Amino acid sequence: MTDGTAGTAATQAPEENPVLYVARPMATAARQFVKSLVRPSTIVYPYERLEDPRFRGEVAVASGKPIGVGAVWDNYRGVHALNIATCISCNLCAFSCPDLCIEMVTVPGGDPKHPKKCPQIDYGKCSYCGFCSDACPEGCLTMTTRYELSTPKRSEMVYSPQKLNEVFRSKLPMNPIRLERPENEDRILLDPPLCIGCNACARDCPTACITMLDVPKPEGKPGAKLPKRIWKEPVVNDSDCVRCGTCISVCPKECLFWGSRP
Amino acid sequence: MSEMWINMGPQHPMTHGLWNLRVQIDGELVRAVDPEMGYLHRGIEKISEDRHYNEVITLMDRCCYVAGMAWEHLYILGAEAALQVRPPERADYLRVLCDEFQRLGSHLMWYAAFVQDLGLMSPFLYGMRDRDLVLDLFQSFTGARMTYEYMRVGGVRNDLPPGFADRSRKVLDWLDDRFREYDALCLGSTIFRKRCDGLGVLKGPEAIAHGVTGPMLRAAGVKRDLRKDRPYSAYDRVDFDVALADSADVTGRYLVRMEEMRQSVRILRQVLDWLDHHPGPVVADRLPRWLGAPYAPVGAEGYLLKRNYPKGLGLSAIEEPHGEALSYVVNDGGEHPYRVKFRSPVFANLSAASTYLVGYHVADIPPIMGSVDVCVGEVDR
Amino acid sequence: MQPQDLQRALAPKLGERLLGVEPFAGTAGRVRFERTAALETFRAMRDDLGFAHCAMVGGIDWVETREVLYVLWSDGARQYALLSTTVPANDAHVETASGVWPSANWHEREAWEMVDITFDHHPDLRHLLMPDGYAFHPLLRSFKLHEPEELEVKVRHV
Amino acid sequence: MSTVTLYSVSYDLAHDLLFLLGWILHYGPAAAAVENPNVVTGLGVLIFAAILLAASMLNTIVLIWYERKLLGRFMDRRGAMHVGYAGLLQNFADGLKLFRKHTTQPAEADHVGFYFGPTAYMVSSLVIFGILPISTGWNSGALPLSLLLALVVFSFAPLFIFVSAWSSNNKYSLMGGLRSAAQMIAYEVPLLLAVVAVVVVAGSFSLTTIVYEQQNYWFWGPLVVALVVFVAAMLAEMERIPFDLPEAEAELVEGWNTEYGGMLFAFFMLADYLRALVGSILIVLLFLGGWTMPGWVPSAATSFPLAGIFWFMLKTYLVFGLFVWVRASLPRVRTDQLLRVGWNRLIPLSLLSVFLAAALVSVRCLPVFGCVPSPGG
Repeated sequence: MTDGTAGTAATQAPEENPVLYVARPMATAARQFVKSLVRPSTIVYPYERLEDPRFRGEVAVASGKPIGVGAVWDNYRGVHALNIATCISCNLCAFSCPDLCIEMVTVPGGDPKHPKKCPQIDYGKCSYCGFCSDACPEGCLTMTTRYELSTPKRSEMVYSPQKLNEVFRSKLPMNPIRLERPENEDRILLDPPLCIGCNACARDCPTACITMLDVPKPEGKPGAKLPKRIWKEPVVNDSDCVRCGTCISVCPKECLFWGSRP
Repeated sequence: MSEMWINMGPQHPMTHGLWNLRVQIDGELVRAVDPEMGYLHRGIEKISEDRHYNEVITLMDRCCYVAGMAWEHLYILGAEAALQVRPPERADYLRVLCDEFQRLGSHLMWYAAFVQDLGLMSPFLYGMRDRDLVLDLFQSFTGARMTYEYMRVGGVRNDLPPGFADRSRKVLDWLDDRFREYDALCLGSTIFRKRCDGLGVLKGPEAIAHGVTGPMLRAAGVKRDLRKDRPYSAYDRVDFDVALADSADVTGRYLVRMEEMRQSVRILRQVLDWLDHHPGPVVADRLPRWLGAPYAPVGAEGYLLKRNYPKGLGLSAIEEPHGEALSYVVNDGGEHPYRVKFRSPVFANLSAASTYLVGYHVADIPPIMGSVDVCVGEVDR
Repeated sequence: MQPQDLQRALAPKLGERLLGVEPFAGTAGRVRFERTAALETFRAMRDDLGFAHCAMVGGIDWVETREVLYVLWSDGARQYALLSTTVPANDAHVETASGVWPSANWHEREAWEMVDITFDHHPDLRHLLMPDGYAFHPLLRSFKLHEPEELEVKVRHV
Repeated sequence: MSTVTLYSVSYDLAHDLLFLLGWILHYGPAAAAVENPNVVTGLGVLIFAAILLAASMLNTIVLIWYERKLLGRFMDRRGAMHVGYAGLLQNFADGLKLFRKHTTQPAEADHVGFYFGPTAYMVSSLVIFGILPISTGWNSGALPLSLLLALVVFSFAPLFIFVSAWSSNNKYSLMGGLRSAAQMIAYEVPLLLAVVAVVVVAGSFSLTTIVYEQQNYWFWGPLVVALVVFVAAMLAEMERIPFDLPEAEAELVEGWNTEYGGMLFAFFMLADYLRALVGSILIVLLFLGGWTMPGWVPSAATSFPLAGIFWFMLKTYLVFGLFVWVRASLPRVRTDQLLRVGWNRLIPLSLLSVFLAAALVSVRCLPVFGCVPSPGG
């Protein structure tokens, strides 16, 4: 079956040694025993933690194991931290959640007509994939190094925005990775014949990047015959747009859509 | 004692997972076996149909709990083939890095479980201890120890953190030393050799007919390694050898896996050197919007937009730590894959169980199944 | 190996029942055949073309029809080849490949229970992943994961 | 010469207690009854047994701790470390937990056998401690045939294991029980033959005599073949790796104690370690000089109070440490290999050791230590 031996590493078991018999494994185990008499490789978890500063550089224990060799804890995907102050309620985290564990709930501080909504995370469902913090356009939802969330109650697994905000204030190391946006991202496009100029998109846009501009009075639209109607159409400022799609979902006439046209 | 059936599983130390091996025994001899799967069936293929292309990645990590990164790679290659996306070169190398670290992690886990099956106690801890270093490294650049969610359609999530290469090299040096220790503990022990030589023999032609792949096949002397035969990502640009053994038994599989770990270390050194000198983007810059992150889910007050994405069927095959893994992703132009199907190497290796278990002792079942390296997560999916 | 090679080797044996060989990225080609010619195709692929390893048998549910997809590997050519045959949904059965490749056994069991394609003369067509007596075929498109609010999807092409 | 022995201490204690009771009872007929010499002897024996029980159980539990700590270091970890200093009380806590647990019995298990097996196993293992002499004052070993008696009681175990395995209505248990029976029967023979070599040289079946015979030289030197056979057979009798087939957890889950939980499981666990302790003690008694020390050891090291017990336990724990070392580094053998080693290798070797011993005695020469008059000759 083997065609040629190029690029192959044929392995062969060594001959059994009738003299040493079991001496080699016993000697190996004894060597390990002597090495770990000073300090075994175990990190005694509740008392020592891998994220302790002492493990940030490598601690070579007597057995030689480079403990802490991978401990860059800034990247860790643990409990989320939410900065409520900078949250723009764009829904992107909830949209991007594969497990549907994020729910947008009202927090105090918004104006009564358009209440401010921030993510509430159910850690009973969360898979810590980090898609939400990747999607967050403002960087207000990040992940921290906190990983201990055991609780006796299921209801305590649901972290309200305020609780997530407390995590933010606790100044844990946070995941610094912010994904760059792709260059030719799709944009919000308008189908002008369908637009009725209702202002819903501009009203609900979380970044206020939609402005309603006056356009000449079109023909053949409902209400076109009314004398005092001022016709407006939305114009999206692409550099501010975070591509959350809120405008598309609130548009009553389905005249906004994703597109890649310049 | 006449012949009787015993159930090895679903809760049994031999299974290393959740499955049931029904064994017909005559005294201590195995007469027939019948593996029963499905205890861990989570319907990953079905759930994938309801998920966004990138969101399937979260399932892939849970597909095989010892080789999550390899399965991410497998799926991503299939999805990229279906969607016609090319990752940048640095992402290719990063994927090879992930794959090979995952192979190290998986084989170390295999080593730990395998020696435990033989009753060796200390090496089990040694294997787990050394695997932990690999997990440490994974955690330092993906942010998680087992559920990485690192690869994306069109690249990988993020670049390596500073200092990663040095730390990895330290771990690789450490592992190089450990492999000698492993060999002393296993091959140097006469009891080990007496237990494993000539055990679970599965010769080449029979192995091919039964679809057995991976280290089991290479231990039978068949040189088939998709990394060489059908190079994906950057495997055509790194130098390594295919580990082979000709004894086709448990010792042969041990030797092949050990040699594969050494080759992985060799590949990793090359990849780390390359990555040091070739900075660059890690995600394809011309990604379609729907692969980014957000979209309006079903059930939300929104409209799904059906678009004319390139339709097609993407086939991908990688050499997973356990063997040949295949997947196809059918893309019908929607936001979700139309159909995702995975071929798990362990699935096929287990389906051939009667060829290498019958005729041996009951006490031989754990080492033989240990040498198969069962990961039930990917069998049941 | 090229698609033409497959065509040349298979056409004399299958004749009309070979529906075509199309190129497929990363493989030797994708062979479409009539299901009545299944066994001849399998034998020809294994014996004449050297595809000794049947890597996967999978089913795709295209609602009206179902497609059975075989992925084969040849150690000589170091290439994959795809075989696919389409069967109508109301009469979904095809000859088993497990007589030619024993490795197809479990894959066909899975395809049967997941996508409801019956494999004739299969030695052991039992449930594999689902419990015995499970009445549904989960990977059919008609099997919904969650039935709720069937949102009307507004289709719009750009 | 009146030496203070463990039994004399217990007897004096019983005597004092009962005479105190008699004094309280004020010399009536009741007082006469409690001061009856038979009652005093009976209570003395009871106290003696209680001390033995406490000592053996304490030692067993410390032995488990010792193994856990040793294994921990062999495996590059720490072992028990939370309860008590360095986890010393961990096993007491475990025992307490097991004591509190409900014992479940599988459906259709044989009730009598299910409970009789572990209990008898435990009791038979404890009985041996009444026979073994630990030091000079521990005159429980004064029986002329104490070695024989100890080995007889030691070899009861397979029966009880088999009873408990069969009665627990589990295929794994049954296989474990069968393996256990086959293994113990196979290894009983070389074990006894190795002992015969010692008996031939020492000329006595009394453990105390055997130890005293080793005052000049320990038997491990001249009888090294017998020692090797004895250690190997003892490993099998104790069911420890590499010969722990009856409870091979990889294939038989836990073998014959699969179905046991709670206190019955604790019985098995304790009895296993009791037997391990007995095995180590026997090796020390038969080959390593018991509580005696070689002549070159300064007398200060052997003359402090309880020095005999101290050296004896030190040797015992070192021997057990050897077993732990073996456990940490070797895999398990297979049933057929085990039996082949037992019948084909160990029995010839043990016969050889008997012949060697006989030759040594008959030429009255112990080559290792030069020619000295053979004891018992």
